[in-house]
Amino acid sequence: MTENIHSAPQNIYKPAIMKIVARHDEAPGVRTMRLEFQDPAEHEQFKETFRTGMFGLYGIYGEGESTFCVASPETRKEYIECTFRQSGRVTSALASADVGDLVTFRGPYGNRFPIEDFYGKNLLFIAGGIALPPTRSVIWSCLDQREKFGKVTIVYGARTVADLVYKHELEEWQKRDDVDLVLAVDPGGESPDWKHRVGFVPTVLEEAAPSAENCVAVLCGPPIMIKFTLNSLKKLGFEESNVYTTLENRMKCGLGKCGRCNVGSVYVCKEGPVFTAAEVALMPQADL
Amino acid sequence: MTKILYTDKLDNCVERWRSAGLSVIGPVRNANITAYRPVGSAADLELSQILPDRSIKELFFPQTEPMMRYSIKKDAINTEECLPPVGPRIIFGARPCDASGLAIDDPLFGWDYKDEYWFNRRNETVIVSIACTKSDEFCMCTSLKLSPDSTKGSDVLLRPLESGKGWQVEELTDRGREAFKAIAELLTEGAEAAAPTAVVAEKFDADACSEWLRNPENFESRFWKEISVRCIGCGSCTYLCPTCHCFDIQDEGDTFTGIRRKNWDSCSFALFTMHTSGHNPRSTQSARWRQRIMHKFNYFPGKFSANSCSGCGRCTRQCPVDMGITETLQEISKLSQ
Amino acid sequence: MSIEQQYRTRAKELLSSGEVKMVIGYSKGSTPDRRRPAFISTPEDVETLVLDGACIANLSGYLVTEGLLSDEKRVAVFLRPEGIRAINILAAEFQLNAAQVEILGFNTEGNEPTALSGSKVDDFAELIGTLKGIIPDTAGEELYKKLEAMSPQERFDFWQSEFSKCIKCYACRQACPMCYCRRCIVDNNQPQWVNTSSHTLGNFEWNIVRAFHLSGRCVECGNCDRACPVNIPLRLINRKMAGEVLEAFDHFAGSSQTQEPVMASFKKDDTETFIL
Amino acid sequence: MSEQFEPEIVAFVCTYCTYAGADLAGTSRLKYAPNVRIIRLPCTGRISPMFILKALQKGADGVLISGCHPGDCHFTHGNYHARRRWMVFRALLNFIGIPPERIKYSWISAAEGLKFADLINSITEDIRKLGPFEQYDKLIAETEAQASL
Repeated sequence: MTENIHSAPQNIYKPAIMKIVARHDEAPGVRTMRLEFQDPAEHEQFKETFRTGMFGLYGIYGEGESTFCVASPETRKEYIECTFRQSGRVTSALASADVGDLVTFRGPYGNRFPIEDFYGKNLLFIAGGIALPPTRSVIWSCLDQREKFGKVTIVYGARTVADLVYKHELEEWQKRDDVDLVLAVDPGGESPDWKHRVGFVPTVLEEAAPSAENCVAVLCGPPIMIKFTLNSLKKLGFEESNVYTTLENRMKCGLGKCGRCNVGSVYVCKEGPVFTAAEVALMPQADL
Repeated sequence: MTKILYTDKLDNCVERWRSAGLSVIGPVRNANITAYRPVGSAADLELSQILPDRSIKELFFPQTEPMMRYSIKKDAINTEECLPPVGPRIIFGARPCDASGLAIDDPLFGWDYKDEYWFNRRNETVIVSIACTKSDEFCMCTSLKLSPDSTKGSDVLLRPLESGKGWQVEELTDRGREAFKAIAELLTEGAEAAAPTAVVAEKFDADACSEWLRNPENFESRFWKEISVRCIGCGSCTYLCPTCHCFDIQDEGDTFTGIRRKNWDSCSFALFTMHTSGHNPRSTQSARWRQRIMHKFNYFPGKFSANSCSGCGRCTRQCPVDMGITETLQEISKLSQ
Repeated sequence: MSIEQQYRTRAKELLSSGEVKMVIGYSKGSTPDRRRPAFISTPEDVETLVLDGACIANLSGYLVTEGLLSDEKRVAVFLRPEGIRAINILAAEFQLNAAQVEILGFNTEGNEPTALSGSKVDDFAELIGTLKGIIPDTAGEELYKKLEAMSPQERFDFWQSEFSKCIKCYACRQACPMCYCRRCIVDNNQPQWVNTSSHTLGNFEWNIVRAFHLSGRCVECGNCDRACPVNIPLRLINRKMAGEVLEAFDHFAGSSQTQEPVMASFKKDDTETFIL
Repeated sequence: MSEQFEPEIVAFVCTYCTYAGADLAGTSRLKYAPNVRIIRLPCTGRISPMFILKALQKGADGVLISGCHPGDCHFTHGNYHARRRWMVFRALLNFIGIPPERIKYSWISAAEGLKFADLINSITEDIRKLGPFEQYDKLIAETEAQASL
């Protein structure tokens, strides 16, 4: 070895300890937790680095770590909120943790939504099911500085009425005059008193037909939804470079080392998770 | 005139190094397998094998290592880091391919975030490589712009003498010079000729392969299915590879105390990329083999400017179904013509 | 005509007539003494098939490749007697329909392959019957006897030194035709019965579980043993278990395609001398 | 005076027979060695060999597996299947080098409270004679230690 490589002073794998200060059930099996840092220095570091779109590794010692986005906006850095579906070993353990319990957190990692670039533009948010949390981080980051943006449209769909997450916030957005919220559930998922639309997100989006003029779209959802919604956006006249999305891959380190999140040459954990549709189009589609 | 280390002085060298506080590591044969292991004396060293069965990476990136210990009490979680034991060591008798494998992985482990578990060991280790005078049909360093006497990653390179009685010493780094100071008086100045290095035929054109791999059209080529049809999806190629660096993080223990570990993991396992939802981005063995080749010869060089392969050939040597990088790249070479 | 040529001709006929969609056999490997699995689906490629004393891998595991037999078409495969037994087990465990498998049976004595007559698994029933109780090959016999004579503690020490080499690459599992589970017990993490880490304790657990799951199912083809990159003598454990099952339950794995799996069946008068 | 070694024994028992038998021993006020921790399972057929391995790994000195007599299984033949499994597993452990004497098997019906108490006493004595199970200690120590290289 010709040059001496000095180690960083801090162990990159050591997580911060967080306390659960609130938790809330969003939908069957889906829960939101609000976490607070226990170490002020770590909190300071988080405040300095966190921007909307970044993700973290949430964990319970003894079970492991699990990757999901930070669902709270960059305008509210006093805490971290995350929303997850209980599906595996770690998320089951997280789901059984109560207010006051301690969990671990590593992050924030990855890149971010370039919100400054959105100033003065109309915003279109499209999300499906459990993919609202990453979108929500951007939505609030923008709504907290509402004056800097043009028209805001949110299109959100889920399989059934019960599967809609952030129901309180949906109500809040519904009431605001400066937000255009379009809600939909898949056919068959509506309840008798459902007053909103019934249909799949791409169809609902085409019906709502937001203008592509001076507009940026943020699109999050399962791969199949993304695929069809992108077609709809194209029909509406959106440029691929104006459509942002986040990729969620399996990760263990979040630091660009463990090698499992790669899509083509892209390390999702370091170069992502936020990509424009144009960037995603360049990746090998089969590996997505 | 060059410095020469005679074989009969080797035992003394090991002793000197050990008394200077270095732990001495070298190829050792035990229970039907040769691996880099600590040695007590020169007699433990097995230097005649073409290369050890297991790669050198496990000295820096062990198959399983504790990262931290946790203990959980009612209202506190205590994390105790288990950074690797810091202590100087010298690896005697590494093969140039193994040594260069380490240098290839340095940028990956140091990319923005520095992995202390890797670098603490790297910074404490002197690597003394011995140029190869023997090779087998699986060796392919020359196809990767390396050679049986390449210096990449080594602190000292030894070239076997024609007489077989010792080695010419080529000190390459300060670290190497420092380690050889301790044995300076055991070295002899001489003009004895070095034995010719092994002839390793060039098996494929790595540049042409990389170019073929970079062409997006070839990503969906039928070639990938055909070349990997017999792959059984075990991890032996990746685990024996000196440059494969993928890992898993696993917790072992109970609700109150336990250990978080860093374990080898392999891109050839189906579960490697499996999402909780059941969606698997690389759901077929051919997609996983394609990822391995693409990663080594397209993605990795794109980011870290070197192929993630040092040509040791262990993947092919040990493959249960006789697959490996050599064959795949040979086929790609043919396709790219 | 050499047996190799004879089987090439047969493979060609099978493919040309459309009787099988694929022939799984052996072709030349990367060195003169290596053979590699070959998947032939056109009559022209049949010439690349090789059959000689170096063809020892059990190819039956490829038959349970996802989707291979789901189109109801037939596949021909080169098999030694162990491989034929493996087909019986896979059929008995409902992993494949034996009628879809055309067997190109052969055996290797010394360096020369000999043909086994028959094409369906049932054609080989008599042959398999004669193999019962016979150790298919004598590799490691000496070590096996030595191990049997040891005290438990000595055996433990032996296996400790062997398993400490294990790197958990799962080549033994992947190479085994009987390890067809979509999700292996080590891949389940709720609960995590087997530590995924490859420290010696985790390696012990893994190898015990592997051997247990193969008890009464292993045909001793030696695929695991040959696949192991760190040379753990895995076949010794499997041989022990095969012997145990034969002795205790008179069960010779893979005798027929209707044979009940030994761990999924019982006799009311099974031995129970050890039960208090 | 050196203290007598008190073995820790884990008992995996079926709920219909042995557990009821243990209950009977209790309600009959029979005294037996307090070294056994009972884990109740629906049937001996549910007792995976993994349970035994885990118990040994977590520090048990002995393991007892017990269920209904042949023919008495609540699920008609769970114990027949279990019997085959134990037979094979015993041989496997023996070949790997874990002494089979540390793992005991028994049939105890709901009516055999006395047999349960006697059995617990006798296996506790047996295991006490064998001493603590230390074979795994070195392995466990290895998992706790720093990676040795």
